[in-house]
Amino acid sequence: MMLLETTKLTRAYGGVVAVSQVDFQVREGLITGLIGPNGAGKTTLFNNMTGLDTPTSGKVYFKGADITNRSAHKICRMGIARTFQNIRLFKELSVLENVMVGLHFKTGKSSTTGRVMAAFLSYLKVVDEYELMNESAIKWLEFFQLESLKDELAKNLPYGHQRELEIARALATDPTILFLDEPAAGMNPSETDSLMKTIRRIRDLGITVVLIEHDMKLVMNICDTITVLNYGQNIAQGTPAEIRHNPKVVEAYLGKEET
Amino acid sequence: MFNFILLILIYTAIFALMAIGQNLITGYVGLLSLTQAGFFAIGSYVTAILSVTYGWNFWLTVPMAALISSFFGLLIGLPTLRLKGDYLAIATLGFGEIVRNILNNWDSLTNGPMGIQRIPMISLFGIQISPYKKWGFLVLVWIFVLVAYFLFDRLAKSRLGRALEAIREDEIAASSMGINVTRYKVWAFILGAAVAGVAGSLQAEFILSVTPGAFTFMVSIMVLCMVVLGGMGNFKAVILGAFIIQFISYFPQLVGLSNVIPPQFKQILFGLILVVMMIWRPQGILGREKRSAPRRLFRSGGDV
Amino acid sequence: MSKLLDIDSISVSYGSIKALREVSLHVNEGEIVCLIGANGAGKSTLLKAIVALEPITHGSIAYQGQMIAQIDENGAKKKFGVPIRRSKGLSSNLRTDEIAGRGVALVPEGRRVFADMTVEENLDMGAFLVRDDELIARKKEEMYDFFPILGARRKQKTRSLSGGEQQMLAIARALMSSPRLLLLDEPGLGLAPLIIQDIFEKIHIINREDKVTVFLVEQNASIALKASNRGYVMENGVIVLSDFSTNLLENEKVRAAYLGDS
Amino acid sequence: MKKVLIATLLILVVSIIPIFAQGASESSVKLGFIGPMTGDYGNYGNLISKGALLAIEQKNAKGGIAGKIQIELIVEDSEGDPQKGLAGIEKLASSDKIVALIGPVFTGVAFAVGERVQNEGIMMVTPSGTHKDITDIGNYVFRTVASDGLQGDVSGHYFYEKLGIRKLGVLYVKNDYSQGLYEGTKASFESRGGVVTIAETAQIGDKDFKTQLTKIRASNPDAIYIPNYTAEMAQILEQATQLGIKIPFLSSDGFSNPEIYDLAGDYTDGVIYVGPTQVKESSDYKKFVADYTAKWGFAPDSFATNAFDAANILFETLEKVYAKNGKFDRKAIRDTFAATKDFPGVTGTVNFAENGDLVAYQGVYKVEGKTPKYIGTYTVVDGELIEIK
Amino acid sequence: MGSIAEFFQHLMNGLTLGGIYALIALGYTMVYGILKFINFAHGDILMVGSYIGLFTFDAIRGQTMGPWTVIAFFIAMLAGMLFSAGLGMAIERIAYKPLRRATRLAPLLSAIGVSFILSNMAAWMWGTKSRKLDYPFDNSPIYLKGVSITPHQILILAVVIVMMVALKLFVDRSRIGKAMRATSLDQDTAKLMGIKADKIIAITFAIGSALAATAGFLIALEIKVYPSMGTMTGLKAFVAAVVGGIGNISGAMLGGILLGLLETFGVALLGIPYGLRDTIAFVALIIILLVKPEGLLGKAEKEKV
Repeated sequence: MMLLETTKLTRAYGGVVAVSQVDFQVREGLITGLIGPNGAGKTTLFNNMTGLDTPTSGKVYFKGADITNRSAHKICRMGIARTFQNIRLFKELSVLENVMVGLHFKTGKSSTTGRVMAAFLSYLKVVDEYELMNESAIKWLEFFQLESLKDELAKNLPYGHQRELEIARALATDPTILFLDEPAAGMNPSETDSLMKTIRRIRDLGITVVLIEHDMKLVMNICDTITVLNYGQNIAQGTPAEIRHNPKVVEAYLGKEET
Repeated sequence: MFNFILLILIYTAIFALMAIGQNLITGYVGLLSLTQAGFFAIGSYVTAILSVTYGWNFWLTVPMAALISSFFGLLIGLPTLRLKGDYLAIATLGFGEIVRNILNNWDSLTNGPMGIQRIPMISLFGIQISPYKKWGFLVLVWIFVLVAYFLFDRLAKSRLGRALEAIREDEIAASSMGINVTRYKVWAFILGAAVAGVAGSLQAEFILSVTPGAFTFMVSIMVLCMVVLGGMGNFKAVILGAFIIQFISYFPQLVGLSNVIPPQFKQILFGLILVVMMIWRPQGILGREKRSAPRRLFRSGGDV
Repeated sequence: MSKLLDIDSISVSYGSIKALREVSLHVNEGEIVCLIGANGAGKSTLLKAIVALEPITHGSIAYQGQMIAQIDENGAKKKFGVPIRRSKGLSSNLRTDEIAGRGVALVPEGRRVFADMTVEENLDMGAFLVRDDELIARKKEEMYDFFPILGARRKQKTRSLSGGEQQMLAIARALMSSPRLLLLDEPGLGLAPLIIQDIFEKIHIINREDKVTVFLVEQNASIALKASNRGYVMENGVIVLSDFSTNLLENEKVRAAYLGDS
Repeated sequence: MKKVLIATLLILVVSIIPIFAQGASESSVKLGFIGPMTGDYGNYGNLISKGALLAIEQKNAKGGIAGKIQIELIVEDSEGDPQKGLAGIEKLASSDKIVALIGPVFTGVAFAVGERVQNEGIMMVTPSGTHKDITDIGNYVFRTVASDGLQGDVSGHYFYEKLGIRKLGVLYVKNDYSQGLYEGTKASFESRGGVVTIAETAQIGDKDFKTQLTKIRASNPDAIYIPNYTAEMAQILEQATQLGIKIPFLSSDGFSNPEIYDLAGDYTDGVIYVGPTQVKESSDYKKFVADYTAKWGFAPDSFATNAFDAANILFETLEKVYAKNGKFDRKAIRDTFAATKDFPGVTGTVNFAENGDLVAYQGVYKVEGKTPKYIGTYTVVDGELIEIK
Repeated sequence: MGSIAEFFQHLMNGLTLGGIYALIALGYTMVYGILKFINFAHGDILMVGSYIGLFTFDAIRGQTMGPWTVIAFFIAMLAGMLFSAGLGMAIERIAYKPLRRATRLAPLLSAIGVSFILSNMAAWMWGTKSRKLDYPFDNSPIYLKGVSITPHQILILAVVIVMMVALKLFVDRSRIGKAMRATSLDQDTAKLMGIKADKIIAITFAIGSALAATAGFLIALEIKVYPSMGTMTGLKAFVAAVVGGIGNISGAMLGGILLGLLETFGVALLGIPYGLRDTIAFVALIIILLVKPEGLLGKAEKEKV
């Protein structure tokens, strides 16, 4: 059984079909790449799997359960975390706090009401909670060697670190599966290299990684399996080697070779 | 003279309570709500009606005022939270006006435009805390403010407060972190409403009468100004904001020039402050509070 | 051939992020020059900087031999020792509309046609600076001839147009002002290959017959390089390669940049 | 940031200093006034305060109290809000140390302020707070305006008995003044056997009454009673004419403000209203109107006239108290004021009832063109309408 | 009096009221369309325009009523419009332009500040007294089968229709009008066309403010002129603009007329107490925002992730 899969997932905005009848599979423990030219529907597919968008038709299954119309926070709580193409950090919060937000629903009482009451009534608990969260948040920051920046506001971080922080925040939700939307965008080659290592380390933690990426070097190097989208359709699937020599993929990227 | 300053300080406290609620809604969650006047009115009338018509003790009416206001907070919160920015502002402003209209027209309950007079004074352990003895009342209202400040500040420093800030910064990212955005927003509304309701109770007890005319949307705007002027997302700052705005309101009287300065002066000054602040210091006088780790209340040698 | 556009080591930052780092390039009169690179490399930012939609933090841009944007060594201008927050750079820098007035037309990424306006109104907007009604009418007819599909839909709201049609409209709209320099940002984005080919053919005609200099940004390297005389390759806000397009097409590095071959 | 804080504090400190600089000197005595000076009803406060101011200027011109003590009026803006009104009285009492208060103008504020003056032991006299319960607050609360209890009584009886109206339509504004008059009039009108066919309401500040008027017309009353403020009444009359309503209009003391003739033009013709009595063609009254108009550039309304009388009664009180005690004792002022007997005011002879109410009669007027013609003076005793000759 | 006549009387009253709301809503909607914020001071610009119109009219009308009075009336209206247009531009330049890139809260609060300043300056300079603007014509009603229609009602409806048609033509056909639409749709792209966006925004403010002054001057005939005349009317007009679909000229018209009819018929036929009339507007607002937040004629926008 696949950890996560979509069946005939379609998302249309008015007349424009962004994702069309896509079957997409994520196998547990692997790094899955999702590539395709700009506008191919990759991010739309991500959004439909993480509850930020609802498909026009088709289904999304996670560990065999249908999660098609679930709201984003519920999907997150089931163990699906994600980052965003155009970094969505909580800019006015500190680095540490960003990660703590990721730890939010893992700590203390599970219902919102309970949490409000707890905060109101039990002052000691607030501190206990804070210390508990602080500890695990620092652990995640150390994972990215960001702990020295923990009190900086997120908006003041250099770009590369912002990307990393976003991943750290997602990891703090303790996911089974992590979606990364263009994690290397805007990074220089050395940053990309370290990102590659980081992604491998994340996999080694037992977390399944799915990533959208344009940087082919990164994709080809670390992905175990790659799915290619073009015009909202799944045009190819396979190992990096297979994908690299798939004529449909070459055409999609470089344009049709005229003969 | 001191009596007059005491009176301003009492008003400051009543508005500071509302500003604390507004700060949670606007400063933390980033919702532009203009409905504090409505909750303020509800709180006032709950205390007035319960104590005059049904002979309740003030101390019983306060939790009722908080409860009923928060119920309306929930009621207005649920549908309007889908709205963004200016739309939310207008819808909530509309809600405040609806409350006032209903109070003015529901004669059998609220005595319509006549309002309710002769509200019994507060008594605590047999001691009467009357609005005529300003020191006593002042201490009472500021105790309320301190308690509210303490509770809300604590709340804001808990991870709930962090979640609220996350919602303000980026709703989509927050929901992707497992935060139930809608429910938290509603909670912010409920808490903001509750504290405004308590402010209403105190107002009723200080004025000893309630009339619908005192709860126009100007009250909401004043409260919002206090939050903006002091600094959003900073509970100390909004209390300072309440203080400054109240002092501006009574500036001509304070300087003893109410016969010389045209009565419109304070309103014009008020408008000018808004415009100038927005252009030069939109973050308010104190700005957003730098968040720090919550401190333990009782630790050997530690202070509170 | 004279340099129509001369960009000298410009930088652009978004907050703490450096989108462009001291980029220099030039476009000669009459050329088609392309800038290729991966998504997020900074290509669109460069085009926006040329038309002053993004303020530059370093360097200068000259058009027709005249400075249209320039930053001195001190960077931001100060007043009474306090940086002015309104605009960085010197006040002599031209505004977007002034640059448009000098004959630079940008076809923005994602078309950005005025969705609530009809095709004809969009073209009218393109000719906003043209005061001669007859000329506008003539230009419009030319555009309808050139892009017959637009002629057929001239009274339709543009939101009902397909992506390819919108792209054509965006190009036609830019051409209405009879520009000397046409900047195109990802004209092939999200379009079917046949339509992309059609659009690039049109670009060619515009260049050849109307003597419009073209500078285009494209991530579809193959088609962009085939359509252009010269090309630049950008990576992470830096120009890493520049050569004649025919040479770049053969360059292994280009293939590597796109498909991760190494 | 610190600078901003310091600057703010400095401003506050500087602003407070003059308060302490104010010393109470024996060469002057201060009276307070509270009324709406800004906002929708700013005009009322303006008009009424000018009545008191005129009295003070005239008195000061004659040397003031005992020929040497000048009188000062401190005007505080209530914005029509009890909270602001309370701040006003607090400041007047503690900082200005006023000896008596004229006002507040509106009933809502009068209730809040009344409780406070009663407690502080400062007498207040409202020239315009008509709600019948105001004077019940305590023995320090007086008024120089008829309570709407009386006005409503006279109105209801007069409409039924003298005008022969059996079916009455009403359009009143949802505020304390207007609703109070409506309720009083309705009670007495119905006690005689009349029927209120329809009672439509409006909001303060409304400008469009066509909907209500159309409904009232449909209920087919003999007359329409509009106990309102001038601005609203002007609207109502004008719009009624536009709707072609020919039913006679009846009104209240709000109609005594001559502003109505500016605002409503010819539409006032034929309106009958119950308002304050005026000593017919009294020379004092004419002089007052002339002085007031010459001084301020606009004519006084009946409330301004009441304020003028209130001020003058206060002067007489102050003279007596000063002559007796050599100082202005608040309690003595209250007692002396209450004992006022047959004061010759411009509104007629003034006496106060036990509870502080004005012992008053109601005048009935009929407007011809733009001029109110006095018809008679009435009062109600034991449910019977009595004409005072 | 038959109930049919009563119905038509209410209809006529509602239409007039709605026409006024529509006229004010037009200005709101134009400003919102281009800058995406509520110009809270719109109602106060209306008030200032009415005062200027009133002063002009009183100064030039002469003693006797005649054809000149009508001409003087329109000259005064024009004076009010011009003054308001200038005022609107000045306000935009001083209080809103520096806030273009600020948070959404900033311009809204700045606008509230401006509203305070304007209404209180007016009260200070011109007094709190209501002033009457005399009809430049005989306003005796015309009766049509028991329904009375006044020349003023006809004037209002005529001006509203003329203004709306003129505005629609201007925005749809003229060069500047199209530039306004382009700027409101996409400011950056508009600049690429050589449009001076700042200038267009200033012009939009000028036109919106002039429309407000027109509305103010027309209603001044009926409701008098006083410093706070714009506040509630302005708010309700905003509600009308939102109901119709903000940023949309036809929407503002539709919303205004609908609100006018709703208020009139809500009270007259549905038996809602008149005191709750304002409630009708705000309830309508909340309902429309929940059911169709983009308004009746507006188009939905979706946030991009």
